[in-house]
Amino acid sequence: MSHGNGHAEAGEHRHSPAMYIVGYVLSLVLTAVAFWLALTHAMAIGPLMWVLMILAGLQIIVQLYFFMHVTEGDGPPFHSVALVLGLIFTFAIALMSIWIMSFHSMVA
Amino acid sequence: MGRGWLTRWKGVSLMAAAALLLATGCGPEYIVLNPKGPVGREELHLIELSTVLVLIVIIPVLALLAFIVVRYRDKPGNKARYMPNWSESKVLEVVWWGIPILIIGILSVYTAKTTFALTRPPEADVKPLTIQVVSLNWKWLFLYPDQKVATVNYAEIPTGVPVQFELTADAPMNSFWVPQLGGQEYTMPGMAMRLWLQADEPGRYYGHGANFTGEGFAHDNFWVVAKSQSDFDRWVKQVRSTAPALTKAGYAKLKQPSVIGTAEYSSFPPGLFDDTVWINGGRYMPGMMADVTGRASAGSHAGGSEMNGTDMSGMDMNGKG
Amino acid sequence: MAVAEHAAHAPAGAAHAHGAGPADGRPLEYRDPHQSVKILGFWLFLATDMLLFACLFATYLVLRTHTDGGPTARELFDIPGFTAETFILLTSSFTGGLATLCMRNGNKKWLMAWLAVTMLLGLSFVGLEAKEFAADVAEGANMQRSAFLSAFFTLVGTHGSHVSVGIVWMFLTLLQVARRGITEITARKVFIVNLYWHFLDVVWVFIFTVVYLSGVVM
Amino acid sequence: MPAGFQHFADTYLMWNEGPLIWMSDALIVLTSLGIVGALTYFKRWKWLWREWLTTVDHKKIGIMYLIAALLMLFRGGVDAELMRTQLALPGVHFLDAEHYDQIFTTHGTIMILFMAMPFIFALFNIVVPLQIGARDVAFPYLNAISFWLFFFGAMLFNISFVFGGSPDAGWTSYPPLTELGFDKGPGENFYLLGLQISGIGSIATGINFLATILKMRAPGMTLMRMPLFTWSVLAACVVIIFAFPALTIALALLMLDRIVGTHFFTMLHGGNPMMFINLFWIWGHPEVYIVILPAFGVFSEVVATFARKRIFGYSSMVAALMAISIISYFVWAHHFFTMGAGADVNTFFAVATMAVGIPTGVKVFNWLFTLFRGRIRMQLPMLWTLAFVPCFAIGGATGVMLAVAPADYQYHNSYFLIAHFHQVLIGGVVFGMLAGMYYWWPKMFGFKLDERLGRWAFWFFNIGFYVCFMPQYALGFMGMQRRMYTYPADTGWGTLNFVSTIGAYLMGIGFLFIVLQVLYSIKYGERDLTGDPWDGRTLEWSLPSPVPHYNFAVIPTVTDRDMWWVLKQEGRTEELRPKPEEIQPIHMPKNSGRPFLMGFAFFVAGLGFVFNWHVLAALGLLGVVACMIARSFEYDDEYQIPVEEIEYTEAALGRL
Ligand code: HEA
Ligand code: HEA
Ligand code: CUA
Ligand SMILES: [Cu+2]
Repeated sequence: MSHGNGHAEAGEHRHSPAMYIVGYVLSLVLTAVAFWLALTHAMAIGPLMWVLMILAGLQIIVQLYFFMHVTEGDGPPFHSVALVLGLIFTFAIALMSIWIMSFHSMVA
Repeated sequence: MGRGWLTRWKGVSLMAAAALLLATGCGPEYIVLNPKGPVGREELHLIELSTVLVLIVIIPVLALLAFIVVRYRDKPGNKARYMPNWSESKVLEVVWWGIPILIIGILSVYTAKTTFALTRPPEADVKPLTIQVVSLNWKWLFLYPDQKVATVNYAEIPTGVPVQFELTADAPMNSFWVPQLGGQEYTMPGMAMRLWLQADEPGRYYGHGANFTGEGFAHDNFWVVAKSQSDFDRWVKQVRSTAPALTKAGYAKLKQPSVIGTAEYSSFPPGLFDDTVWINGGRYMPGMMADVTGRASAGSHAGGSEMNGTDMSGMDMNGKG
Repeated sequence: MAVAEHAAHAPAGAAHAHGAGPADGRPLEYRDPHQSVKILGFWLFLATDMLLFACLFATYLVLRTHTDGGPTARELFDIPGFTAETFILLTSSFTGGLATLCMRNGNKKWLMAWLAVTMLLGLSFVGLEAKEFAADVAEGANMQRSAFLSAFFTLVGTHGSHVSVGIVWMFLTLLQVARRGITEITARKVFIVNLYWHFLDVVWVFIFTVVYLSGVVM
Repeated sequence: MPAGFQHFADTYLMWNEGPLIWMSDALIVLTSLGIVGALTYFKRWKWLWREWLTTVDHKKIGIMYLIAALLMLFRGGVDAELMRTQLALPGVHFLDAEHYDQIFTTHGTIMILFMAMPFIFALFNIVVPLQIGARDVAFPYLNAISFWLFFFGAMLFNISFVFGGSPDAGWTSYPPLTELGFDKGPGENFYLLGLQISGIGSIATGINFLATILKMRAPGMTLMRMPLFTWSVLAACVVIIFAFPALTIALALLMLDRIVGTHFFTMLHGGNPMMFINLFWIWGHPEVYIVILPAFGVFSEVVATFARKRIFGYSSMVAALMAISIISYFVWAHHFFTMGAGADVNTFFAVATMAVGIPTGVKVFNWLFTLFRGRIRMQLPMLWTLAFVPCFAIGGATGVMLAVAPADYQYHNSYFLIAHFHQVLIGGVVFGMLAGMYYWWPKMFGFKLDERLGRWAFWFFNIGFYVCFMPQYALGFMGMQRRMYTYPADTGWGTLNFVSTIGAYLMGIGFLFIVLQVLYSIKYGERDLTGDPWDGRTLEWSLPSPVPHYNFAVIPTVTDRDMWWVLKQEGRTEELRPKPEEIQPIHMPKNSGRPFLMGFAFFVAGLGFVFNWHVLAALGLLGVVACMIARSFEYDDEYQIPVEEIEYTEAALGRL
């Protein structure tokens, strides 16, 4: 069997075009909402930052699930564990660096 | 070998005992262990407490190891029990997860308490003295904003008065350390940090830059001289009347890398400290200038701060802590 | 589990008979353990790359306000520009995904087409970014101007160079697909280069959130 | 002399720097000539290329790491002896400030990055595939690249001493001292690029071994049946892949400052030097656990083997490893408690730091109880392990004392700190790596290292250690700062420094005994004919020593933890012998010269950046890219070992 055209058996497609389209639309919508919120100054700056970060977080999930097939793979989902740890450390680095480098003290 | 091991453990415990001795009794050259002020004393208490707490675990560990090694040696005729498959015990596991947790817990509480306590002046009802410290390559410039005098490589302070050292650098980062008065704090370009120290007895206390700054680093020491309030006042008067003034040009020259002796000045350019902090990046530190200055040239910079608009309330720059 | 993995180094026959049976339901790129372990390896690489960006983000966040009297974020950022970049990259992530889909359907022609589209979108993204950078520099906002600009150019530029690498890499993959068709090896390569691409899309989402959007609202 | 040459010699060969440099120059030239001569004389060039420089065999790569680590231990050790000589008495002028600064910088950097790292990688490579029943690592080609990146990174760093000048701002390299304004010389560039190149290699190693352990285990070897050394490698790799990117960034940004003129960490134009310190320790703290975790793994293997007992509390050990590797990520600010980031920051990081003591303590107790009710054989690996326990316990305890933030205001940057970290680095990492080296040496080379000479080395090194470093705690309490090239007599530090120096010499003698021991044993060491010289417990001891290059003729099916021990107990060792009917052709990765060339290309690029020779830098980078593209088009990278050859090899080893 030549490799070029084989493996088109029906059963193995857990991802139909529909998945990709849904993912794309979701990512567009999330982005549009973020832009709209930010550029119209719809909220106060504090809550706005939170909302923007949550929207970005949702984008991660969209990319991972719809495009990157995180749920696939053979064997236990070691890669997901690595990603989760990586995300925790990412936020730890960013937030704690800000905390440390702001040099403010809790006591008067 | 059997005997070798025994003597070896003896050796180790002897050394541990010696270390302990050093850490408790000890001559005047152990300056960290002979503090002359409340801050150093408080830190010494913590040093002692933590030593005792860790020894509570470490000594049994060493003893247990010695015991096991002697008893379970693989030598002919050893009658000690041998259980090659014994490898689990819930009770023991609980013990050695539990005890360290307990000890670390206790230590954490004291650590937290002291960490916060040291950000406050050691004495609340005495009016503190402020000294501004600029670390240069490789010398220490002390500015007395209220007395208007300045010194190089030594600082005089009155006993029994909390001293607020405001620290910055106009050179690579250094660290301001007077072991007998208390722990150190970095002097950083563009930052104004605060360190509270206080001397209870008159004396001449060794101080040294503790963070590497290049070639002249080994000669980067200074002295803090504590004397009674009246002697201190007399010293100030004397410096004011006899010493030359520190000019802008003089400062620029001082800033050049060099190793020099001591010097004193009857005055210094007003706002020298704040300008130094400001130029080296202080303007990016929310709250910093508001806290440290208020005295000198803060006003003139206020408009330029990039931090306008962000919340600065409560962002107090506290040295220690 | 370990049994299956072990096939990686089991004696030839099993591991190297390509397509361990069409009915096993696993996508092509996972069938040969030699290839699927590379996918895991690549995920791990992405985790470290994520931390790389984390450090750049942390640096940017700390230095964001350190403008030294030079241009600030709000003055500098060009809203239509980065909006366009964002939508181009999002779309390219989608088309990259379609390439994977076609690969799994065994459709070599469309696989190649979608890869090409993705590359072109990537190119236009890089082009826009280069234009943006050039415009900034022309206004005197270069990376030597202030700490803020150093951090900005480094963060965004690192992403941009990742994208550029991705384009070259995708091109190499495309050539191999053209020459060899969809095999376990090329399938794995296509899958991985797309993982990379989607990952860069995620990073960009954070760049436009943390750098651009926050920059213009603050 | 022509002016051009004069200039070259002054700038790059540093001729006016004095005898130290001349001696090193001469030594290097002589050694290189010697090596080239020997290779030519014995006609070994081809052998060197075919068997070593192009190898992708994890066992050979491991051996190369080991040799590099021992050489670097020597280089770093000589640095240490020089420093101790300088500090023996007050006011000595054996070294001037400039040279002393260079020496402690190279000492620290080399010991951590070019000694400890390759040492752990040596053991990763030699042991992990054998312990999990695999034929090689997941990515053998990448493994070779990692090695050559490490090698050429280390080369780049090391040539600085004789070519252009060494870095001299400490292994921590804090700006703004390391910014152009204060440090013109190429030394700092050597530091940045040498570390950067080898650091990329380390990240690749981390990924490689993580994938290997997760995916290449023999059938039946579940995670909870893995030997603890493999677990410790897993834990270390987790830390590597998440921590090293921070080093990459810290170095890259500082390099941009120096080469491109950006302002990340400068004093002016809004730079923030503290951010470098922050980034450096985001890597730097986890780094010390990266090097200690594999040592913990070694101790776990050694303790069980030499006490002839199952490891105590296996699941607890695993949990502790993972806990250490995760917590180690949240403690970095304890290296700058005195920066004044705030009482809240200090308290958080102090408590997190102390918390690491809890899982570490659990490990200590589990080792002790593995020995308890065992039968302890005092052979070299066990000796080093037993010496480790008190040394590390005390060093760890002083670590906990350092973690008490307000107390640290008094210890920071003093010799108390120096004593702490040597006690954990030497008592933990060096003892651990030596124990591992003695333990697996027969597996690598087929003979044991001489026991008697080993004991001399052991006692000299150990006694020397305490004599050298215990006084340094006291010196810390006397207020002696680190990184001082000399001190005045009136400080009263003279006596203890003198004692410390004697200790350092004793350690030097100990090291010489190790060298002697290796040389002696090559000729006279006891040959290992069984493949199981220590009566071991794990899979690697079921193989002959040295191991055939395909490792397992037939991949074993694992049924137990400590499977080899269990089989021996039940008299079923035959089960792990290959049976003729089970032998099938084996696929192995082909050798490749490209990893070596790629490392070399990196070296060239690095050199170009160090001296701002842009053409050279571009050429080097081009070489790197060319190697990568060539690899992308490489499909035929495996070959097959036919059944007959395997049968022949196994029969020759008496296993068929
Ligand atoms: C292998 C290397 C290694 C290891 C394992 C450690 C382990 C630890 N280190 Fe160390 N450390 C370094 C290498 C290492 N360190 C280096 C190189 C530096 C200086 C870098 C520089 O500035 O150049 C440093 C600096 C350093 C500092 C900074 C000090 C300063 O700059 O002022 C601190 C502060 O908290 C610290 C703490 C600790 C702690 C709490 C541990 C803990 O992990 C120790 C845990 C172990 C034990 C506690 C012993 C075993 C436990 C028991 C027997 C039972 C339970 C015990 C108790 C409950 C107390 N270390
Ligand atoms: C794994 C890491 C490691 C190891 C193994 C060592 C090993 C040793 N270290 Fe090191 N050290 C560091 C890591 C390490 N160090 C780090 C990170 C720093 C901080 C650097 C900085 O500040 O930036 C440091 C700093 C440091 C200092 C402080 C310098 C200063 O601040 O001014 C000192 C001083 O005594 C010292 C001494 C020693 C000694 C005596 C040894 C001995 O164990 C060495 C034993 C000797 C050998 C193994 C080789 C033997 C040599 C020969 C056989 C040749 C024979 C020659 C003679 C006897 C003259 N080290
Ligand atoms: Cu430093 Cu505010
Ligand atoms: Cu640390």
